[in-house]
Amino acid sequence: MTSSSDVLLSAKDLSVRFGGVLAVNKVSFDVRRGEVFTLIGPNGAGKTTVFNLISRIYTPTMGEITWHGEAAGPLALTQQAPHAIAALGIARTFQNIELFEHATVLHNLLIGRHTHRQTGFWSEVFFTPATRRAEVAAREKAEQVIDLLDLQHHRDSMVAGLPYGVRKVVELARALCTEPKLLLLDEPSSGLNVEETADMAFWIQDIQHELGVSVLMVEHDMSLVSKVSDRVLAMNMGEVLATGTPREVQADARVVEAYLGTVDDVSSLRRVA
Amino acid sequence: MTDVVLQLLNVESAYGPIKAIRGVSLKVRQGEIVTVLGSNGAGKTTILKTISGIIDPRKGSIEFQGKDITAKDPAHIVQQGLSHVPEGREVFPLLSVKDNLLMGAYTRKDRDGVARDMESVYAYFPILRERATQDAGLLSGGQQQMLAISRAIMAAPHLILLDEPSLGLSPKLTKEIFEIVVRINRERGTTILLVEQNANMALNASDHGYVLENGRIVMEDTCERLREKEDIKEFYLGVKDDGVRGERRWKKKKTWR
Amino acid sequence: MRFIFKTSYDQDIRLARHGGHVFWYGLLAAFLVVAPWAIDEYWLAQLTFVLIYGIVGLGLMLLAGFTGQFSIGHAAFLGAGAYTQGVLTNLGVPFPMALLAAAALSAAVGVVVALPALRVKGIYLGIATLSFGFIVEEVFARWESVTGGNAGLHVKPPQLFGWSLGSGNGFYFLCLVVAVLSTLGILNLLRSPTGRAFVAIRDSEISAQSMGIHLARYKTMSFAISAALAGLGGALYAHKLSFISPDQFNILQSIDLLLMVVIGGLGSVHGAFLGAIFLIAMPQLISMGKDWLPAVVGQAPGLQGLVYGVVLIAFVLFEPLGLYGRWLKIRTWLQLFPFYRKGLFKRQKSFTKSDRLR
Amino acid sequence: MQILQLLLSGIAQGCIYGLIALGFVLIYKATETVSFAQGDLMMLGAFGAFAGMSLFGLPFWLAALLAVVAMAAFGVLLELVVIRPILGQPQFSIVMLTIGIAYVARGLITMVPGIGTDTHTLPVPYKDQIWKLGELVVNLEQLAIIVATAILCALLFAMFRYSKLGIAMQASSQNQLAAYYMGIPVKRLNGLVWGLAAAVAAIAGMLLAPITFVHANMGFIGLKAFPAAVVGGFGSLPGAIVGGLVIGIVESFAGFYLPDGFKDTAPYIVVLLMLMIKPNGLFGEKLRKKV
Amino acid sequence: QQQQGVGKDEIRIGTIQDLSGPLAGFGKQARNGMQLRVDELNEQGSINGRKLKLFVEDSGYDPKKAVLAAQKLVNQEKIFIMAGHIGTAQNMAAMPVQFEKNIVNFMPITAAREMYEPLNRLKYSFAATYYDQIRLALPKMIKEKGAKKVCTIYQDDEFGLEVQRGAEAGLKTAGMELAEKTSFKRGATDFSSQVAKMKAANCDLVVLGTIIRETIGTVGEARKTGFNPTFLGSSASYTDLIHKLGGKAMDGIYATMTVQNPYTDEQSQPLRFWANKYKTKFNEDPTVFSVYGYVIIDSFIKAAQKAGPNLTTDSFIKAMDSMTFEPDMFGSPKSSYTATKRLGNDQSRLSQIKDGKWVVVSDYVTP
Ligand SMILES: Nc1ncnc2c1ncn2[C@@H]1O[C@H](COP(=O)(O)OP(=O)(O)OP(=O)(O)O)[C@@H](O)[C@H]1O
Ligand SMILES: Nc1ncnc2c1ncn2[C@@H]1O[C@H](COP(=O)(O)OP(=O)(O)OP(=O)(O)O)[C@@H](O)[C@H]1O
Ligand SMILES: [Mg+2]
Ligand SMILES: [Mg+2]
Repeated sequence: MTSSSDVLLSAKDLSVRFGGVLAVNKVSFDVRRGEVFTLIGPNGAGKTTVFNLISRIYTPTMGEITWHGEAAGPLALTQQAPHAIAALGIARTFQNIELFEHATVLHNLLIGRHTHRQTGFWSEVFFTPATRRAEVAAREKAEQVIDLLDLQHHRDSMVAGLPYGVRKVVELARALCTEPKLLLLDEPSSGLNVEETADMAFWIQDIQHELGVSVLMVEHDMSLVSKVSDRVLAMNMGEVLATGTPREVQADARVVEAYLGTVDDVSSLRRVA
Repeated sequence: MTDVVLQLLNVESAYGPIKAIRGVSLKVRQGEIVTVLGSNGAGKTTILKTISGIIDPRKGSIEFQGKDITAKDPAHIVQQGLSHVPEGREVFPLLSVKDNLLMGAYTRKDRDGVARDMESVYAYFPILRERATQDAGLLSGGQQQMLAISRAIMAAPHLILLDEPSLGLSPKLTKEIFEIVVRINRERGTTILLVEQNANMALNASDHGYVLENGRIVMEDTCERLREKEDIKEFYLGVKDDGVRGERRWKKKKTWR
Repeated sequence: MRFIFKTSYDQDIRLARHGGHVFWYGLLAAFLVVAPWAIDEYWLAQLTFVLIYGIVGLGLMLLAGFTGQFSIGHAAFLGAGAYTQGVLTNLGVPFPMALLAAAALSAAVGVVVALPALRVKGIYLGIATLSFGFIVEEVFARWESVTGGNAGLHVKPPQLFGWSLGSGNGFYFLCLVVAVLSTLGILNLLRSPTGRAFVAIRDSEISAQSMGIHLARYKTMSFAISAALAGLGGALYAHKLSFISPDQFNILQSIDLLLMVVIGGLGSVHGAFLGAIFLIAMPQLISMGKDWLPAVVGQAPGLQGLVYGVVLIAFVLFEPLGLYGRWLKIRTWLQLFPFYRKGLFKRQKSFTKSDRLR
Repeated sequence: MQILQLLLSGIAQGCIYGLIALGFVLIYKATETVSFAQGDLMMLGAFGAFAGMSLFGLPFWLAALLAVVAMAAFGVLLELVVIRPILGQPQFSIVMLTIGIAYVARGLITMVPGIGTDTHTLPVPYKDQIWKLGELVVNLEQLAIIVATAILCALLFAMFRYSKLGIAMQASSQNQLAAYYMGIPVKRLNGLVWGLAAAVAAIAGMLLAPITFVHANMGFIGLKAFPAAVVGGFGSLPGAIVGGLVIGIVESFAGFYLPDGFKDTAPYIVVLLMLMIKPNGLFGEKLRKKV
Repeated sequence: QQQQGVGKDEIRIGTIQDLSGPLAGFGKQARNGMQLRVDELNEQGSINGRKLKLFVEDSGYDPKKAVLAAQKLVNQEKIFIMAGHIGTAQNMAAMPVQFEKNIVNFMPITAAREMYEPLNRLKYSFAATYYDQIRLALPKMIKEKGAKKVCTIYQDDEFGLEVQRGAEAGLKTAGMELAEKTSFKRGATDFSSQVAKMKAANCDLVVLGTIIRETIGTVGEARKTGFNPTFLGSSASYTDLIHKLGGKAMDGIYATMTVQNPYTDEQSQPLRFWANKYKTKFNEDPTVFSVYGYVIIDSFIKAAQKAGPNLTTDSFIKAMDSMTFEPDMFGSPKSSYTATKRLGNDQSRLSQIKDGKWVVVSDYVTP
């Protein structure tokens, strides 16, 4: 058992229904401080929906999400406004990439600094020295993230013209700029090749160990999952199939049946000469 | 040679001042599966977009089934029997799944054939049948990907361009997709040009492969031989869990330049 | 071609990026200061109008170009400012106070408009603002005890420290000062978190929200600032025309304002003023050109509307980025000279996606 | 009795709004642009029929048919010349284009010597005829509008719901790129849509002519059709009709029972209320992006 | 100092018309009328050796454009006088520009009281205001028809309000009050609820603060629903379009007028001659606005002649302030100006549509 002070975010009996589809059904899990917790599951299992529930894009039909990141004690996330989530220290990336297309990479990262804004409206209008200092500070922070994720080349490029893989990284960078306590990553490696996926793995490890950020991740690439996750939760049709270490979950027969299949055997693809 | 379905000669495309592909030439023969590998931003998507007329090339020519289709209207090119599964799904978000599939068959006149193909894609992806009346925009990422692939199948084309079909699909489904691709190729003789990050699957399923770097083709061979090359192993195949790279953070320089 | 090596973050933040900027804007400032003596009265009057409409355009630009919220009822804010100014001035309120009140009241009206606007987008927002415009116009016409109703309202010339600013030069400088201050304010805002929040909302509401941006607050703020600037412009407009009536703030005025920012170039501060120049100069150019045409065409009523429409269409077709976009191209061309490549500005094929899902 | 008569004239007026709103919705559904030129296309259509009847002395039905065909051709041409070149640019550009087209149409008509600046009547065969149902007076001109609106609405509805063409139109408005990938001739369909919209506008113009007369500014009535379309939900054809009726009836009753000034602002007040209660209108689907 | 706009052999007259806005039709007719008289003068002679030159600007009925147009005419074209500027708000906005340069606002085409009130030495106005027209005509109509309940429907703008106020003032003299008043917005096409309201109030005389389409719309709707009171309009509804467009249903309505509509088959020979001359020149039938334009220039010519060879603003004002214009072929009444009376006359006649044509039915109505 884990002591409750270890838990950063806990979901209890989460359910949400869209018309006839029960997208998430009584899902409970805890994300502990400092861990990488991964959701896996077949397509349409409800993984993204869980993210959307946490970031308050949807409201659960039933269940609770509790946030333990505040010194003041646990907080019911379901009571929070959507824009308040980031301020609590929960940042996310999107499965389909939702960047600010008509802005540069740097600009995107600076928007990520929004929750740390200290200047008031009028001091911005007059651009007081304090505002100037705050701006410089924001840029410094953004540059740190740029350095961490090797985005120097793209700093001043418009997002609209970036290749898919780079955008994925920019999204991660933007989320990091909010200095989160919990980072939600929706399929961080999709669209990346093996080499880039390896980079992503290192970054996630750095984020976990050096920045001390907990990560909740949805991912299909099992090599990445096993490399970085501390614990894995497998879902299917909105319900929890199994929880445990990556190895345990991958060994679960039901997970293999619903999700993994016989991946390693590629002989079926080969053409018989 | 008459059995060349698609031929690119010295094609060069750019986004404004940025050249994305430079002098790409490639050939796809009848009944083949050809794959294009390449890292991020290499220009794979750009090649496919140039073929289907979404981007007009600056230089070079593209021939499909012996006809010049360079810079033609995309709708016209598709009508020649070429179908493109785009990067990023691109479903019609406010149409039902079924209408999306019907739009896939827009260029076809044979109602029976369309109905039959509809049944077969439903058989490939039963979830689509389940969600036939739901708006496609509300499907999960992977479900939309299935829809996008099915839509291309519905067109019953001679040539399918597949841009990262496994994007966002579960491991099991990824393999199934490749099995379906191979099946379509074998059963219907459909020629396929495949762009894929999952090089392991792609190299196993394909006959011929090209490697693209920075907009240039740097290697071309049969897949069997490509699979054996050191660089390919290092950069694209990676192999299981800890991979070739293992805990090594630095990258090896590619040797084909 | 100019390359700038940045050595400090501050360099990124500064308004004038390099010496060239300082030089050219200095030149512009110098011209604007000596203008009353350099150009004749008629052109000065035009320039005054350009400044007034530039201020209004600045507001609409912030709303439409940067926050992505289109208003087809902006004349209502212009009117609110104009009437506030008119009524207060006639009551003897000192000019600066009246001006501030005009801006404040318009901002308040802006906040009210933002209420329905928070929940709707795209065409729905357009129609909501349009409706609001109609209702406000009706209020101007019906609230006779204050606005003088349809009979209109005379506005006394502005007085500043016992010094009448009603005449050409004084009033011109007044407009110039207000315009310069508003522009600086907006530029400052745009390089600070508030401005970035606006741009974020324009590009993706969902991710703006997930970055912690309070959509309702920033949209309301955008409406309020935009309305306040329109109100300022309206106040000056009231003095310039010295007579205001409800039908000056009708839908056609609103459409004119929208056209102004579009033709100027959505999403650029320059665009607001370039658009204003266009809006004011166009009718003059047309009436000058008239004499060159055969009488059947030149003297025919409706010519003005026709030319206006044709020019608008031509702009959208050939320069969707507006006057500012054209200027950028010319500048790049000059900088690259003689290395300009032909395909540089060739338009890409591009494809639209549903705006309904944003 | 009084109430019935008010209701009746509200319905009749509402159908006018609905008929124009139908044109908006048609364009919107198929291209996702809002056409500010619809009112002026209507004006051109009415002038077309007027020209046919007065200048060439054609009988009404022939002139009407010719006007519709001519306007359809004009719509196709318009698409070809001004809209196609910027197809794919942000929708807002096309909205601006339609404003430009509206100016040009109005300007051109005004320039026609001896005709453009004047107001004309369209001598339709059913002009000024009325039916009396007891004390109720039914205007034949208005009845024609009601009937035509119903038929047009049904036809367009069927097209969008059931025909491949109609679905393809919607598809290309939702995702042009994907439409191209599917081999949908987006440009040709777009031309068709504008042709269709112009034809609908011409029909509306001719039906309206007996009531509003034919003049260069008759298109401004379109401004009241916007609220109608929004109340109904902008993407819905039946919504356009229902929205039109709501606006028409509210206007009629507001004019009678409320103080002066409310009749003209009532539609706009209704719209604002509607947007606060039901932001997507009566029939508009609630859309939300799935991320 | 040299007088602006008066050269050795020319006098520059400026006018601002609506050539692209809602009143483009009227604007064009007024311009043509002015041009006709200018050309006549230039062909036949001169004013003390000076020819006339007319500068026309388009305001599109937009006060902002009117200001700019006035700026242009006054400061760029250096006009001597502004004549026949159309529109109330447009005049209000343009006048300060003119007055700053001592330019007379001569007979603007708008019947608003502000065109001569408050008194300004640079303002001259010529036609009876809508207010006066109705104020004087209404009591007479009430007496003639024995009306018990008077209602009004008016356009919701300054023009309509003037009519409505005129009606109220007229009723006051008859010791009555408006039984019902309804309004509509410019450009309205549906008058059913207004008519229903007036019908419900049992009105037997309706004062029309309407222009053309609204007049026809209102009267037509009333006739259809079996509501047949006496209709009385102002000179704004006195145009041939009413019967041309409205057809038989318009028969019987009354309107006040200051000049007669110049039918090309007119009884009076000079008027018929004039109308045909206009038609030949501009290829369209003249209207009352053509007459306004013509009369304005005609009056200017007379006053300028009188001012003598040394034409300046002051000498022109001096001449105007003792001018009397005799009734002309258009049937306008005698009018006169002094230093304090800047409205030529406040009288109008009544006419009625009979068999699809306006017919004069009364002499000038005097209080
Ligand atoms: N807003 C919605 N309306 C209706 N159905 C929805 C909505 N959002 C999600 N769904 C449905 O809920 C189910 C779960 O979707 P979700 O996006 O969470 O899947 P996922 O696990 O992220 O799958 P993938 O790996 O393919 O992204 C899907 O069947 C989807 O169709
Ligand atoms: N719309 C655009 N505007 C400007 N540059 C672009 C645009 N799209 C792509 N590029 C550039 O073209 C190059 C090739 O991009 P492309 O999308 O073809 O790469 P890719 O090989 O498909 O990459 P990925 O694996 O990430 O999908 C990249 O360097 C990218 O920056
Ligand atoms: Mg998902
Ligand atoms: Mg790609």
